Amino acid sequence: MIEITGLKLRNPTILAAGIMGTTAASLVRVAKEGAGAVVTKSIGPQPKEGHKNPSMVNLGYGFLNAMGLPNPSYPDFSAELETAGAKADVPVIASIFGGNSDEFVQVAEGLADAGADAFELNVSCPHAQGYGASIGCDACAVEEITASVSDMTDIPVWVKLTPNVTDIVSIGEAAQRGGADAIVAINTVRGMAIDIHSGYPLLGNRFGGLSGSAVKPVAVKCVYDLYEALDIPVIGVGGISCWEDAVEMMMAGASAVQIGSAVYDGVDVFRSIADGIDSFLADRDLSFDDIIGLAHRRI
Amino acid sequence: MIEITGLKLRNPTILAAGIMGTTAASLVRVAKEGAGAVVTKSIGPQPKEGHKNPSMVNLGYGFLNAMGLPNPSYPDFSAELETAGAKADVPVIASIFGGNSDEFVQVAEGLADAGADAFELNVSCPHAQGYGASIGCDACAVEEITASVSDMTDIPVWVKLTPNVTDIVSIGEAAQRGGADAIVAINTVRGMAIDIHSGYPLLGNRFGGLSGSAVKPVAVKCVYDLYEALDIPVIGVGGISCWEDAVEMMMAGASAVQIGSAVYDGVDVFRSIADGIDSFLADRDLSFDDIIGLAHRRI
Amino acid sequence: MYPVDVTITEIVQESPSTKTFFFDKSFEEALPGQFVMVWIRGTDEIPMTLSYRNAITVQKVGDATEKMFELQEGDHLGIRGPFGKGFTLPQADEKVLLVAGGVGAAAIALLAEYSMSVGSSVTTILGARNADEMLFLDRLTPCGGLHLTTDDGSAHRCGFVTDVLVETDTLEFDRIYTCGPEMMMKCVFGILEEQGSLEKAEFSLHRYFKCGIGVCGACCMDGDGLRVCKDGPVFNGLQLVDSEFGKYMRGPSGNKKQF
Amino acid sequence: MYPVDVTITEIVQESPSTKTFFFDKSFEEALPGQFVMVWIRGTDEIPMTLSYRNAITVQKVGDATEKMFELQEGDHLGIRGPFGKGFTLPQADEKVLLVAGGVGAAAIALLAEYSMSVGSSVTTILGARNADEMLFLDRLTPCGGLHLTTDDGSAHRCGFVTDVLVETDTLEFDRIYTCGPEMMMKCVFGILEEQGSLEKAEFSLHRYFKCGIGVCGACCMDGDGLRVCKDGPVFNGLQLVDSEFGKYMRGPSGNKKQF
Repeated sequence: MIEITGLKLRNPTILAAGIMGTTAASLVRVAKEGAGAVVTKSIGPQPKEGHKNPSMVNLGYGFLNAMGLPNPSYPDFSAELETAGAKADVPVIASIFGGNSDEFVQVAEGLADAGADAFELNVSCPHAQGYGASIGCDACAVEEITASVSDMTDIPVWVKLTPNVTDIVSIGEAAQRGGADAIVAINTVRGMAIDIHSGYPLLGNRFGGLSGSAVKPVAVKCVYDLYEALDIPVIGVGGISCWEDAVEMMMAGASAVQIGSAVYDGVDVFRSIADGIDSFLADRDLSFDDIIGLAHRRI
Repeated sequence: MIEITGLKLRNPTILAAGIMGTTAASLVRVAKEGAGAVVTKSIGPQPKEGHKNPSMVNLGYGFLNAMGLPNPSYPDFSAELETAGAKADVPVIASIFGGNSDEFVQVAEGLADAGADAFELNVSCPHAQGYGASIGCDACAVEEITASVSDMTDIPVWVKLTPNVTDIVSIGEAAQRGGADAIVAINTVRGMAIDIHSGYPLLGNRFGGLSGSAVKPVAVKCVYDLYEALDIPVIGVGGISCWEDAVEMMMAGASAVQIGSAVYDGVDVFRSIADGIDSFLADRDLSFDDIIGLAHRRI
Repeated sequence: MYPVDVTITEIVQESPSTKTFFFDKSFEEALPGQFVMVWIRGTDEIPMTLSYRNAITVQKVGDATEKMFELQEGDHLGIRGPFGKGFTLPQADEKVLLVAGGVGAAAIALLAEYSMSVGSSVTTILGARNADEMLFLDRLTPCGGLHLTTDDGSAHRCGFVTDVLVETDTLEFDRIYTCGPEMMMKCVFGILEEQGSLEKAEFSLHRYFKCGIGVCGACCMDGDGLRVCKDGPVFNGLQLVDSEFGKYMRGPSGNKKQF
Repeated sequence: MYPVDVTITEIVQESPSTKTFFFDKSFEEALPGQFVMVWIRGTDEIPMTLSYRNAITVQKVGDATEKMFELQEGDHLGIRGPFGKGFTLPQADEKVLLVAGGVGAAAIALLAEYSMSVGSSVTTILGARNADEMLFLDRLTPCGGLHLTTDDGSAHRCGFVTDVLVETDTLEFDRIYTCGPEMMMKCVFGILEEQGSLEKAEFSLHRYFKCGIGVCGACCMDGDGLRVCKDGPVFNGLQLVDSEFGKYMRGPSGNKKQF
């Protein structure tokens, strides 16, 4: 059992936003498969169909995707969120996005009655014009959006950051100043692949975001730096596909981890990672507190 | 045969800086193994021993390294460079670094008589305090350094950029304004790994730069964006380990490619990539010009 | 896995609304019922069940398929896959019942050929809107039993595949497979449920796919949250009980679309 | 490949300046002459030749080895490898000559044990500064021929391994292997060159390594630019002709250090 921003999680594995999170049924399924908490698909003010396919490619060492924030918008999603909250036996975090702080507030208010356990602000999607990372590179915008949502809600506010910035710590500090209860790092890394048979970019959106093993070292470094600089907890995400990865991320400073692309290998990844961490701790007679941020104490 | 910034290359594969480039003997060896040009280890104003080991780790999907710019300094390296130029039958490009434009100029002047065919300015090493990327994130500094070196030399000046910035295009534009003859993109991606048995970061320097397959999509995107925005040629580097990777990078906009970590699999990688590109072009009756930037023309 | 580049070697107009595109590459490892992601470069990428190991059979239904219909022999496509869970293959001597409607005949024909090749006893019920739209009759004719229906009665029995199915004692069969429009399969489901044959039946479903590889969740079905692209597209009848099957599907934004 | 965590199970003081550290993990795939990168966490990582499949033998020469000498049984190390090119293994019935000096006996002892196990005929010339620093005598005693020297004459023959080698007809041997201080190996090289035995001789070299995996080039030797960590550390005698071998090596910054 761990507690993060007041939420009690039976284990530190959390379903990452954008993965199997569009419907209550799939959120409940992931909870049943062992996740300690689940984050919904990012929900915005208007329905969006997202980009044309191909929208995700397995590169072997990682995944490249550009979904384009497809979502039914908050009025349509509200019922799904309510059902997920009622049927999942773990906290359900609503990921939300907007083009500015008014839209973020609009979506948060629209979902307020559906009973999310926390909001996660997506200021970091690398491939949706005018949303996500176009905001997340701007410390002032991140602070304002975080403050706006924090002011209107009583539930915890997590802010998910993009690694595609010169200095992620300054963005994390902005979120903290705005009242964020936790930082989630990282969203995907800007990337692109090209089909050499035709010259066409592989993704319908031409470029997208890299996830999976390839970005784990990037995520570990971001989490390490954020842990060093911030007072609020950091939730680590990026390339975690086994319990060793999760322990590594926690040693960098993560209080909990999110798992996304690794569901490719099986939705039971949550249970196997949670069990693996438990065994690791039990074998060495360690607690979560012993390993969270351990790398900072190894000089 | 391709021509880039006035240099004639028998093929578009170039040894990347920091790889087998500390001695004339190894530069000559790489030329014999088929490289179209070779870039030296980055040379600075003072001798540096670099970071403590471990300095490079193979992660399977990429390599994490923090060498720490070890180099014998320009007075000691001058003779190596001269020998390399005399014995290698391909252009030899001197990679140089400094803490400011005066130091860059000092090194460039110090190597001036050794007969390099071009300078490559390293404003992008992600793990050397006060050097490299600490400069390369600052467009003004990049412009000033590029202008200073361009003014004092008649040979072409290439500028190697870091991907660890919010907007690589603005840095590329600064280099172009400063008089750069070509852009080299990308240096390594900031990263870190932790040994879970002990909690220690894996690298002696704690963090470092990611290279290899993992960063190829990041490099392709950077090259694509730079090609779109700049008038000078872009040389693509990052994760190229086979001819298909090289073709992909050229379709993104690279006029030539640099190869680094892939020497892990064999120094003959230059010849095999050059041959593979040749066959690809011959089979389809295409020229280099047909494929360079092709993705931009596929709408 | 970057897409494999294939060249279209032959295009067969199967019916007024359907074309089969043959490739220069055969997906020998593919199981009947698995799908490939077909990339029409510059347009879209769509999931298609293989109708042969080296071909897909396409009905013109949207932008991507319309674009496909403009392609000529010698043109190229990008193919990823095969993906997903195919049909459970029958054994020799098993009695197999196939129920196909419309372009669903594509997956069923490949399965029929496999089944006959291993010595299963195959009975097929094949339906189409009209005689012109009847697909793969030649491939299904070798089946031990073949029942044909057309909605308009332009050939064979006038009516639906379910009219034949309801007269069939499905308890006689070891395995039942169906592929076709979801409303047709819903009726098949009802009949098999009533006859107590659901657990030996497999249904090949169609949903809107984004990633196609089981990650994004766009094709998760209500009920147990099964992913059609990875846990399916072929499901056992029991997996579909109390699910969205036959009721609604979701569009690209995640919005529900009633059938 | 993250480092493997090993526990030190036993520490043997082999000589006043040398300790052997046994691990709880055995590198069964390692060839004699290959090295591992030994990570003393928080201090440094250094290349060490395996002296047993589950042990390294360390001489105190710098910060990292000094730190190692403080380690106790039960302490941990991180190990990557084995890396590099080991000795070419001898065949049964081949006549093998081993020439080892100082801590170079570590790699040679492992090779001697292998050679005897496959039935090669083994002759060893082993040298040390003095009697106390003579390493692995027990492991080398089973060799058919064993010649011992000490620089100071404190035991056995007073002199150098090369004094014995020069009296040996090296043409009689099928394979010759040497490991020890580079100045010693330089003399071995000279004698073998003169006797025309260079092409059947292998030399195990030591250089400053950074990456240890053949990428950075810090250990490239002048001459042909061979990487000691990947093309070596074991080289055929002919590979060393006209190289920096015996003349100089490079330090961490790439600066030359004369021997």
